[in-house]
Amino acid sequence: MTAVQAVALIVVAVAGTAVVFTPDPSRQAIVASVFGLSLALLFFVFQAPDVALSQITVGTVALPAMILLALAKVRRRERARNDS
Amino acid sequence: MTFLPYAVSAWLFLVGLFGVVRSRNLIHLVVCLSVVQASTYVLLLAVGYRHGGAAPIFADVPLGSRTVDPVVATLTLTDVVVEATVVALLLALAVQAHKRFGTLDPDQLGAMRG
Amino acid sequence: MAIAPLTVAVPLLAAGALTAVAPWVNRPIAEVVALGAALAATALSIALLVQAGDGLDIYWFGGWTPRHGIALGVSFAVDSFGAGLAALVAALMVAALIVMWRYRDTDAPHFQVLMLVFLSGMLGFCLSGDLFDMFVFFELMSVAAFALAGFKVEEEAVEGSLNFAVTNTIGSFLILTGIALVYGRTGALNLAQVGGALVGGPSDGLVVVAFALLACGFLVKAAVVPFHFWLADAYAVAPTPVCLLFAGAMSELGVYAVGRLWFDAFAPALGSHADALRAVLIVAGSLTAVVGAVMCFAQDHVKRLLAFATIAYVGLFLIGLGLLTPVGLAGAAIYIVSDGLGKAGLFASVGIVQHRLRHVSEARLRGLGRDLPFTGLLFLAGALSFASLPPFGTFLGKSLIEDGLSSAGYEWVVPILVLTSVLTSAAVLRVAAGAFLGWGTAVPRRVSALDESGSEEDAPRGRTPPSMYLPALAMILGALAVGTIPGIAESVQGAAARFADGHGYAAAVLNGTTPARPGTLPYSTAGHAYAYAAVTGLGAVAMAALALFGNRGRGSAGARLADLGERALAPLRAVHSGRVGDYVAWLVSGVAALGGALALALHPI
Amino acid sequence: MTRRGRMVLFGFGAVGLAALMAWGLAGLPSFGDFDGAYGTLLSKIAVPERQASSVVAAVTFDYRGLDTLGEEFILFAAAVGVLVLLRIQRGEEDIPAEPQHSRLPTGRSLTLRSVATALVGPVVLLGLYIVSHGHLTPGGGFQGGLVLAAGLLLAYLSGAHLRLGRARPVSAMELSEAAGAAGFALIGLGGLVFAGVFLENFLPTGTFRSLISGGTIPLANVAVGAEVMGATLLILAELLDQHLLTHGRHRR
Repeated sequence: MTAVQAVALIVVAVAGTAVVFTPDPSRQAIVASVFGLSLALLFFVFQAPDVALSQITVGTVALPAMILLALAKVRRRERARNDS
Repeated sequence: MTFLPYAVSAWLFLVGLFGVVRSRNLIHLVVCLSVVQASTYVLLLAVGYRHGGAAPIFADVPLGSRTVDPVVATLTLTDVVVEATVVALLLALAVQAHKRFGTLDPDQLGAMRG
Repeated sequence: MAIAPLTVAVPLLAAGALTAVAPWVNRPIAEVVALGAALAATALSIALLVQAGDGLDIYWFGGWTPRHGIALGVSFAVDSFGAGLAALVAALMVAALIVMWRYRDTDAPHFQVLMLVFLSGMLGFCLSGDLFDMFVFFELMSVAAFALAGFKVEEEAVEGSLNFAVTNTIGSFLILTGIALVYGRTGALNLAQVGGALVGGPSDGLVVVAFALLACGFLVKAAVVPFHFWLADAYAVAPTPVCLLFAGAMSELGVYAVGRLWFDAFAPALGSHADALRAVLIVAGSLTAVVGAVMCFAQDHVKRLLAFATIAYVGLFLIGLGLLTPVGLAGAAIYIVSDGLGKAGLFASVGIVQHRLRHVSEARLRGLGRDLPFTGLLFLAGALSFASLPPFGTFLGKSLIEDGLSSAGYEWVVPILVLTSVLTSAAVLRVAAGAFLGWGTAVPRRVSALDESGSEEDAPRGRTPPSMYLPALAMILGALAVGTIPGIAESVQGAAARFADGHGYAAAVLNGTTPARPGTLPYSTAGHAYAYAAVTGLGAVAMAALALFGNRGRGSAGARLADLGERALAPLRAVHSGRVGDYVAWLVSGVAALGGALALALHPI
Repeated sequence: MTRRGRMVLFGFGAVGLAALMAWGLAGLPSFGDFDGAYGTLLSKIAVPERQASSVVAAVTFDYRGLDTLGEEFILFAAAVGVLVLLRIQRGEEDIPAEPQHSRLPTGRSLTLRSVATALVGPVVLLGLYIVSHGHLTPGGGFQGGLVLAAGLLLAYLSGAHLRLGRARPVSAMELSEAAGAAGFALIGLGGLVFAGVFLENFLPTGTFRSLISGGTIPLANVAVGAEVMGATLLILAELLDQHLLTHGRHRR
């Protein structure tokens, strides 16, 4: 268990807890992106580059994009409902 | 320190479930679910790690050198990408719920009494 | 011997092809292609069943046969139990696709694509012999089921499929955690290899917790109490032909998976604690049966009523499996097949009722079905199958389980079997009498909030298309036929003995030796089984009559009884709140309780 | 059940589950001491038998190919699920869809559009590299497909939003997704036809560390890459489509 691995693990634990304790989904998407990046670094440190590459593209880019787009749709409908 | 990875994965599992139970917003709930999902990846890769092992890719590493376990990487690699689309499906359901119920709070959906 | 992979590959290829030509294909073509693939899968699974016969067919994908005793590739291990369940699943898919023909305007190829992927997910799950591969097919059938459950996108549909999706996803995470533990200890994923490796190592906390987590993950899919809450919501909202598959096959796969997991992977190492495991599984099964049956009788929404009946019968199957003896397993197997067909037939009949009368709430249906005698008969036959009366296969299954229970010293469970059959068949009888004969009081006790009146289709059709009542009839007759096949009890008991033989399985998988063919002992239904059936039949009719005619006047004894029942039931109804937060809380505490019980039973501290 | 009651129930459950998991995890070998026979055997035989330098790719697409076929169809089913759920909703969208011609370019700020346009080329190239070299270096169909999807997303951000005319790109994405998914299944079927066993690697394994090596593994990578790209773009397009259709109207 090298020091880098221990630090990476702690960062992942803290980031995961932060994701859970961020109530507002739009801010939570950003924290989830940070959590995805910390996971990617952890997988890199665990000598699993394939998984790290997957995690970077998914956790840091695709997932937050999907969350923000879902939020945009929900907000748009709320705005539309307030207008009409 | 040798049990830290397993402890972190158990912690993520439980804190993610705590987020799901406590959540007041379906999209927040789905993201907490992805935290639970991440705990399974951490556990799988932690289980397959070997001290001093290189990545199991012999592009530049000489053949026969000590490597980490390739099987766990296989299981996790596909799972990471697949779970992203499952989360997308859950988000689509959440957006549908908002369209039909006008709210994202799971406690107010409750048409399923009794 | 390329039948096994084709069984799973054909529906997948058909699904891919349909999506590729999606913009240019209209609904009839999509339906024909889907039905063709489903028929092919049925034929292939039946061929597998015949070929597996009394042995175990192993198919190593990619040609990677074991080397130095280590399983390299992923394998299908097809025995008659797995192939039989696969054949049931495929047959129900054919019936569902036929019922779907005139059911409503679905989003043409995409619905059929999801159904085909759902089919191959379930088929792969039945045939797989690899732990992670079972997880992959578990996830495949779950994702397709989430989309299918939310397909109708009505008010409740979304919430039902959301509860279904969140709880089952957490179930799959439990399974993945269990797999990680098993791989950490044994470094193997093939079931037979895991079994062998576990025998070598200490049977310590890791082994029993891994089994507990995996079993709880599969029991979430089987909807055993307290993991069962999602099932009633999902079945109440899914399109009825999809419910036909959910009720007929999907829940039973969870119970089958626990059996395969125990006998092939964990029994070789933990077999000495089988008695303690038997107690835990039978108690969990009995609890599920009682809760399911009571809630079933208390429902007004017919699809939720059948959903709770499904939960009740999963409890009975778990009791049969929990006996861990060939008699119990054979009883569970015959019960699964005949009850699966019976329930699927009932759901198809509910589809006819929805198609013609637009309602699914019992109170609103009262008296509407007078000109639907045939559907009324189907309901009656379904109720008889629930009551497990002699001509039906369910009678044979139940009597086998009753024998197993008495020989294992669990006589106290037999009344629970009888109570479950009484309550579920009484509920269906009550609905049938109310809807088709107009009996019963006009005062609706509880009109379900989510009656789907008008949501299925606008104008009620004049005539029931044959594509709806023929499959329903076929399935009910199937449930009848299973009971009347000569010598079925003996052959299924032989198959059950092989299913329970972990060592024979490991030998067949790793070194290719064919397992010994155990002798089949002749089976004759004991006298008391007929007595129990008579009690069940009479009890069901009495309960239905009480519910229909009991509360004539306000002050009459029946009304007071109904109020008393309603008050006693209020807490149980409140627990089924429909809120996903509650369900996940129940799931977590269920894993702690049931998982803890399983672990402690297998490794007493 | 009140929220407080639910949290109490969850509290007890979580404590029990934590204890159960701790008891189980304690039995694992300590971190780093894993020596599973399956993994070591695969590391030894994967390279000589398949000439693919990435053992992970060989295990993913050849030794445990059925798992990957299953995972791939999970992705396929989820994308079709999202399509079905969101498209049906759009069919009866209560907000009137915006007429075609007055669609405003999506990326409005100049810097965003110029940076995005500059990045589209390299990102797509990187995606193609990752897909095609999956069996040699870390990467493969899953990761490369996502990078390609990110590249095309950048094209959208750069203002040239996905032309939603009659030949809707969504159906093009659906085609690439289906072709990828069915493609991998066909490769499996090819194994059955040419070499007698489903998912058998029937192509010559080529020379070590060269692009043409590993038999069907690169083909499977390309198929999975097409499918992942199609599925991800399908999901993003469905989410974007919803947003896109009415976004412009509110600005006026």
